[in-house]
Amino acid sequence: MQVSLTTPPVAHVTADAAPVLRLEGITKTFPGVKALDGVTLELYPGQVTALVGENGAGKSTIVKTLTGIYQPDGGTISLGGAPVHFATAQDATAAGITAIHQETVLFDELSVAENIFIGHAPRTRFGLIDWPKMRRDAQEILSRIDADLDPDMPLRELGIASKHLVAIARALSVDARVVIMDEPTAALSHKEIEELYELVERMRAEGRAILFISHKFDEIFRIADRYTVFRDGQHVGSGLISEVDEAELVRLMVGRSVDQIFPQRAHNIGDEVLKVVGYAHPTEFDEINFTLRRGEILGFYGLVGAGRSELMQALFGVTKPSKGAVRIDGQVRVIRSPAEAVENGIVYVPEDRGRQGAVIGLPIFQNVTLPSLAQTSRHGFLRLSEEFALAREYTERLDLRAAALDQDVGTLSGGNQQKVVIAKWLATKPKVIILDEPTKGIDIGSKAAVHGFMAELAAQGLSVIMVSSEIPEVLGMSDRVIVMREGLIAAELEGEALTPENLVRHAAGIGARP
Amino acid sequence: QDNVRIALVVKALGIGFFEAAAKGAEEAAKELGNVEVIYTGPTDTTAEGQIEVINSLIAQNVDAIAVSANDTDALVPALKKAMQRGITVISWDSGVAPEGRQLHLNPSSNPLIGNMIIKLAADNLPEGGKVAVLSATTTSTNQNIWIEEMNKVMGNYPGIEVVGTVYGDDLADKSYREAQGLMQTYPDLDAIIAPTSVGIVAAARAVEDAGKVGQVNVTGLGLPSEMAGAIESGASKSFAIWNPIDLGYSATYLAYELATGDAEAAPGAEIPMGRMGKLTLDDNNEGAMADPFVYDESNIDEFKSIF
Amino acid sequence: MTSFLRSREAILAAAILALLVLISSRFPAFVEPGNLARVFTDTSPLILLALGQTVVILTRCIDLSVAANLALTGMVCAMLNAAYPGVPVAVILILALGMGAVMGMINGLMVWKLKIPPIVVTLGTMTIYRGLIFVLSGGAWVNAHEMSAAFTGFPRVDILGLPVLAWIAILVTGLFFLGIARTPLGRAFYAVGGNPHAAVYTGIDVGRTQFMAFTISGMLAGLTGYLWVARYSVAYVDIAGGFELEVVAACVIGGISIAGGAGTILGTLLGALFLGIVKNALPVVDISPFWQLAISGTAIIVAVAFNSRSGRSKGRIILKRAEGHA
Amino acid sequence: MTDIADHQQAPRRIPDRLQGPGARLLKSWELLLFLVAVAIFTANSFASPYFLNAWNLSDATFNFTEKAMIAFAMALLIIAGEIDLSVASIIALCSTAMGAAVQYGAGTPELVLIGLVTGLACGAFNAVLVTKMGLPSIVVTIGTMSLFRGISYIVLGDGAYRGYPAEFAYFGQGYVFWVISFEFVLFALLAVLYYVLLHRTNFGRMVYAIGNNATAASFSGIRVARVKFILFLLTGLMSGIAAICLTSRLGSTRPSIAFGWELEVVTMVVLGGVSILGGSGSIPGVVIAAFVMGLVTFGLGLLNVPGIVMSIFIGLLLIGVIALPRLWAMWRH
Ligand SMILES: Nc1ncnc2c1ncn2[C@@H]1O[C@H](COP(=O)(O)OP(=O)(O)OP(=O)(O)O)[C@@H](O)[C@H]1O
Ligand SMILES: Nc1ncnc2c1ncn2[C@@H]1O[C@H](COP(=O)(O)OP(=O)(O)OP(=O)(O)O)[C@@H](O)[C@H]1O
Ligand SMILES: [Mg+2]
Ligand SMILES: [Mg+2]
Repeated sequence: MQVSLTTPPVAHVTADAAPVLRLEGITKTFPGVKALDGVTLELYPGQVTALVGENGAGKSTIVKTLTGIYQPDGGTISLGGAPVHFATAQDATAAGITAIHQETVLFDELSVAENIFIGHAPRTRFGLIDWPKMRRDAQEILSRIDADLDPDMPLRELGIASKHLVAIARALSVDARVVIMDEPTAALSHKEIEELYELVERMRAEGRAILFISHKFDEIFRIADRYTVFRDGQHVGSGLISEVDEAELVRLMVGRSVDQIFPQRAHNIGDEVLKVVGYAHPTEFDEINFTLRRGEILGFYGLVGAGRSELMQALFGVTKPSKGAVRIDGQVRVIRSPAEAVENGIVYVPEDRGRQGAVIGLPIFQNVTLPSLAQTSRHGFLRLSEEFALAREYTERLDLRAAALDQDVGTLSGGNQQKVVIAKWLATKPKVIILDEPTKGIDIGSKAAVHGFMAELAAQGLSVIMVSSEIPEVLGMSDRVIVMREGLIAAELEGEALTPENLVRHAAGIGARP
Repeated sequence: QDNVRIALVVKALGIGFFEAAAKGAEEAAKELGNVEVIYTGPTDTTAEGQIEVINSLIAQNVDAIAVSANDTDALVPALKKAMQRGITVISWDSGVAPEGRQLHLNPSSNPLIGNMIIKLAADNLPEGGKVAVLSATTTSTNQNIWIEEMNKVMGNYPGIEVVGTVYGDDLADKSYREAQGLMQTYPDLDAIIAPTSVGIVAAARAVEDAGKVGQVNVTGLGLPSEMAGAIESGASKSFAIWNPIDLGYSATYLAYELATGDAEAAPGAEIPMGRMGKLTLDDNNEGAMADPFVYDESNIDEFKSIF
Repeated sequence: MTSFLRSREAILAAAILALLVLISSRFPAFVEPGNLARVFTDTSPLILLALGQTVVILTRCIDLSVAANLALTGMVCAMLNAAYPGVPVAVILILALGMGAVMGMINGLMVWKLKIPPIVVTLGTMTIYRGLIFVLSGGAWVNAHEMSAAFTGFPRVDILGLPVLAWIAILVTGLFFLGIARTPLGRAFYAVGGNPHAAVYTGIDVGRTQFMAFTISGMLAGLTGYLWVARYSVAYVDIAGGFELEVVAACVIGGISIAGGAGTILGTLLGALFLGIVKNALPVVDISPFWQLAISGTAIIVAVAFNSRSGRSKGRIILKRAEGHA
Repeated sequence: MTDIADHQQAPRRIPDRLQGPGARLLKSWELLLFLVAVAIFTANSFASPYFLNAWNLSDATFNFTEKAMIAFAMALLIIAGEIDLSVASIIALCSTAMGAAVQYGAGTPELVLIGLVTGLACGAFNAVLVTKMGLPSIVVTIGTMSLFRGISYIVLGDGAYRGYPAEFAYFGQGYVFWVISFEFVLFALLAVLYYVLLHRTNFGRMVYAIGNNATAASFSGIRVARVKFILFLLTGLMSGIAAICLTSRLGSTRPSIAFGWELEVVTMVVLGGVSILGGSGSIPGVVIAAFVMGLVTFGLGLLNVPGIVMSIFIGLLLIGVIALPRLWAMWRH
C-alpha cells in the first residue's frame, strides 16, 4: 500500500451512485449485550455519511467490524459489490478501508513517523524498513494536515491534541476508498476542528466514501451528506441529511424528543468558596488568579494544550505548583495529593477517562463508591448494601445504561463510563467539582442529563469548574468564563462579553496582549 | 521376616558421588538379604529440602535413616523426632550434631584428609610455592573441617604458602570463574586445591582454558570418572578420594546393625561393616572408614568407569 | 548527540567506565585487553540470554524458563555427544537451536493461544524443563572425559584473538541491532508491548508477536545451552540454576522497561556487561567472598535507581517563556 | 439478563447483580482448585498406606505453613500490582538477626521482637525504594534479594548461630492441641485475618482498585503510595513471622536458610488464582493452593519421588489448572 498525496481527484460521483461499501444484517453479541442486531449501513463514494446514536448504540462496534478488529457473528460486508471478509486490521487496510478510532491507537515509545506507518511501513529491496522514505512520507502527510510535528519525535513527548493529529495522519497514510472517523473532533479544539473539516471536504472531493461518527449536531449538519441512526444496536433510519432536521434526528436516536439542550438555571450565586492566588508552575502555567463562588458554574475555555488540564490537576493535588495559594472558604489550604483535595471537598473528573477516570476491572458500583468508602463502610469494614444503594442513586440519576451494577465498567461504552466517573464524584457530595471536558464523547440525550444534573447541583449550592473546548457548552452552561492561552489567563468574560467571537479571539490570542 | 527399610538420604540427588554411594548401599542390601534401600534426597543442597524428605520418611515409618547432611544443626529437630518414633538415625559423609544421630561415619579421618590434600599439592612442588584453595559453599561442614585440618599441618610443608581461599558454591560456572580469578590475582600461582568434586573439575577446566597446564596443578578431592579428562590433559597430576561405593556400603551396614539391635552406638563400640571391617567409635560416637586413595595417570583408567 | 549523552545508555556506559577505573585502581591487570576479552567471553552467555529476554520483555512478557531451557538443551547435547561422539558440532548446534526454539514455542503458544500470563507459563515450564533433565539423565552428570574434543573445543576456538563464544555473542548482538531497527517484527515488539490494545488496530497480531519473541528467546537459550555445557565441560541437572533472575536483572539494568515497549539493544548489552564486570571483578579485587552477594545486590539497586532518574521524561512545556530555561 | 429492547422507559432500574452468588461460585477458580485438592487427597490415600494418619498429615502441614503465611501478604501485594522477590532473603536476615541476639543472651520474647522488627525494616526498605523512588518492584526486590541474604553472609560467613532458648522451639515444633501444631494454628489464624482484610475492609477494596488502575485509584483520592507501603511492610512482617517459625523449627541459622522460597511463594499465590498482572484474586484461593502444594509434595514424598520430579507436577498443575478450562472452552466452540 502506497501513499498517494498527489492523486488527482476521482471523478465526482453523484448522490444516487451505487454504494461502495455495504453492510447488511450485521450482528455482534458480547457476553450479556447484543451490540449489533442485524444492522445495515451503506457508504457512497464522494459522500460523507454521519452515523449517530446514543452511547452504546453500537457505532464503534460497527467500525471495529468494518476494520477487521471484530468478526461479526452474522451478516455480510460487500465492497464494490463483492463480498469481503477481514480477518485482521491489515486485511481491511489492504482493501482500502482506513479508520480514526475512538480510542487512541498509538505507541508512546515509537516516533511520530513510525506511528503513522506501523503495519505498512515502506521497505527497501531487502525487505528491511526504509527509514528515510518513511520520514519523508510522514513529513508530507503531516504538512498536508498542517500539523507542525517532527516525524522523529517520540510520541510520548506530544500532548493529547498532537497525538490525535498523528492518528489522523495515520489514517491518511493509506490510500483509502473508505475513511472512517469515530468521534474525530472530541479531542480537538476549534482551530484543528476547522482544519479537519477542510480535510474531509478534500477527501470528499477526491471521491472517497467517508463515515463520520459524532455527537455534535452542528458538525453533522455542516459536513454530512447522509445520515444513519442506530439505537440499541439496531438500524432505525437513514437518508439524506438535507431531508431531516435536528429534532427529527434526536427523536430517531433516543426514541423521544429532547426539547432543550441547555437547562434553564436559577442563578443564585453565594459566597466565595475557592480562591486561587498567584498559582504558578515552572513549565505549565503562571499568574493564575480566580475565585469561585457557591452555586456558580465557572467555564474554562481555551485551545487544546492551553494548560487548563494542568492547572486543574494542580488544584486537585496531582502536580505541585511552584508558587501560590488556595483558599477554601477563606482558609488557606495546602493540597499535596488528590486524597487531600477530596478531604477539602474538591473533586476532579479527568479528561483521560480510561487512564485516570474509570478503574476498569472493578464493577460499576465499586467504581462509584471508591472515594466514598468512608461513608458506606463502618469502622473500615465494607457494607455492600450501602454501596449498592449509593451507586444506584447516582448512576440512575445520570441515566446510566448498564445490565447490572456489578458489571465491569470496562464493558460499558465510552459515554457510559464517563457517567460512572461523574457519579463517583457527585456521590462524595463535594464543595467544588472540576469537570474536565465532561461531555466529551457523551451522546446528546445523556449530555442533557449531565447538564441538567449539573445545573440542579449548582442550584443546591455546588460550585462547578467546567473545562470545555465546546463553545456551545461553555456558553450554555457557564455563569462566567475564563479563557486560557499558553498557560496564562487571557481573559475573564461575563454577561454581555460572553460571545463565541470573544472566546475564540482570546483563546487564539488575536488582538490580545502579545 | 519383614524387610528392614533403610533410607539413604543424600545432600542432593544427581551428584555422581552419591550415585556411587547408592550403588554401595545396594550391594550391602544384597549381601544382607532382607534390606530394602530407599535412596532419596532433595533436589538442591538445602537443609529445608532435606527436612521435607526426612518428614516423609518418618511418615513411612522406615527402620533407619542414614543421612549426609546439608547442615550440621538444622536437621537435628527433624532427626530427633525420627529417633523418638523409634527410627535408627546415623549420619555419614557430612555429619549432624551428636544429639541428632546415633553415630557418624566419616569417610576417612578429617586430619588424614586435611593432610592428604596439602601433601598432594606439595609433592609436586619440591621447591615450595603458592597454593590457593577453592572450596564449595561457605557453609559446607566437611570442606571447612578439612581446610582447618590442612592449616594445622602446614608447618610440615615448609615453602608452601596458602595465598587464599575462595568459594565456588559447588556450581560449575562460579567455581570456574573463581579459579580464573585466582590465576589472575596470583599470576605465579602453582597449585589449586579443591576439596570438592565440583570445584576440582571446574578448576581443571579453567587451568586448561587459561593455557596454564603445567604451570598450575589442580588437586584435591574428586571422582575418577569426572577427573579422567583433567589427568589426561595434565591439568591435574593427582587427586584423592575415598571410595564412595564403600562409603554407601558401610553406612547401610551400620544402619542395619543398629536398626536390628545387633549393635549399639556407644563410645568405644566396634560395629561390623561387612567387607570394610569394623568401625570404632570415638567419644563423639564418630568413626572413620578408611584412608583416602590417590588417583593419578597410573590408575585412572581402571577407576574412571566405576565411579 | 546531546540526546544520546542524556540517555540512560550513556549513563550506564559512564558507570561501566567508572567501575573499570575503580577496579583497575585496586587491580591494574583487570583492564588489560587480554583480561577484558576474557571478561567479555565470560559474559557472552549472559548477553545471549539477555538479548532474547529483551524482546520478550519488550512485548510485555517475561521468560523465567530460559535457564531451565539452557540446562535441558545442554544436557541433551551432552548426552548425545557422550553416546555418539561422532556427531558433528554443526548438527549439535542445529539441534540446540531447534530444541531451544521448540521450548520457547511451547511457552509462546500458551501465551498466545491460551492467554495464560507469561510469568505463570514460564514459572511452570521452568520447573518442568528442569525436572525433565532429571528424568532424562536420571540425575547423572555428563563429565568432561565423556565429551568429544570437538564438542568441548568449539566455543574455545580462537579467531583473531577471541574465542568463538565471544564471536557468537557479537554476531547475535549485531543481528539484533539490525532486526530490531529495520524489520517489521522488530518494530512490532515495541508496538505490542507499548500498547497491545492499539497494536490490534494496526493489524499486528499481539499473540503471534509474543510467540515470536518467546521463540527467539528459547532459541538463544538453546544455543547458549550447548555453549555453556561445552565451555564448562560438564552437564548436570542444576547448571545455570537461578540464572534467569540474573538475565532479567541485566535487561532491567540496561533500561528495558519491565512494563514493555521501551528499551534498546545497546542498553541490554551494557546491562549485561555491567553485571559481567562486577561478577568477574569481585573474585580478583580481593573482597571477602561473603561480601560478594551484598555488593552485587547493591549494584543492581543503584543501577536501577540511576537509570530510572535519567529516564524520567521532562514532559511538555506550555508556558512559552519557560522554554528557554528548561 | 436485561432485555436491550426495553431500555427506553425512564427511569430504568439497574439490577444489583448479573448473577447470583451460586452461579458465581460455580464458575469460580476456588471451586476448581478445591476439586483438584480433593482429587489429590483421594489419590494420595490410595497411593500410600501411610497417608491417612493424623500425625503424618500434621507433619505434612509443615511443608507449606511458613510459605503460606508469606503467600497471604504476597497475594495482597500482587493484587496491588507489585511483587516482592526478596521474601526468602528477608527470612535469612531476620533469622541472622535473631541468631546474633541469642549470642548476646536474648530471651524468647526479645527474639520474637527482633525477628518481627527486622522483617518490618526490610519491608520498609523495599517500600521506600518502590513507593518513594518509583522503581519497579520486581527489579528492586531482585536487588534486595541479593542484598539481604548478602548481609547474612557478611555477618555469618561460614558460621552458624545456634543455642536458641528451649522455649523458642515452641513456634516451630510445638503443638497446641493433640496433632494440631502451633504453626498450623497460626496459619489458620492469619488466613482468617487476611481474608477479612482483603475481602471485608476498605483497605482491601483499595488494594483491588490500585491493582486494576493505580492512576485512576490515585485520582479517586486513594493514597496509593501509602497503601503499597503498608503492603510491603506486611510482606516483610510475614517474612519475619515465617523466619521465627522456621528458625525455631531448624534450631539454628545459616545464611542459606529458606533459599529459593520466593518462587515457591509466588507459585502458591498464582496457583491460588491471583492474577499476576494485579487486580484480582482471593485469600481462599491461596489457602487451597497451599494445601494443594502441600498435599502434592507430601503425597509424592511418601512414594519417595524425588523433589525435582515433584516440581514437574507442581509446574504442570500451575499451567494445567489455568489451561484446561480454556482448552475445554476452545474445544467446545
Ligand atoms: N469488548 C466488549 N465487551 C463487552 N461489551 C462490549 C464490548 N465492546 C462494546 N461492548 C458493548 O457493546 C455496546 C455498543 O458499544 P459501542 O462502543 O459500539 O457504542 P458506541 O455507539 O460507540 O458508544 P459511544 O458513543 O459511547 O462511543 C455497548 O453496550 C457496549 O457496552
Ligand atoms: N507530554 C505530555 N506528558 C504527559 N502528559 C501529557 C503530555 N501532553 C499532554 N498530557 C496530558 O494529557 C492531557 C491533555 O493534554 P492537552 O494537550 O489537552 O493539554 P491540557 O493541558 O489538557 O490543555 P487544555 O486542557 O487546556 O486543552 C492532560 O491531562 C495532560 O496532562
Ligand atoms: Mg464509540
Ligand atoms: Mg485538557
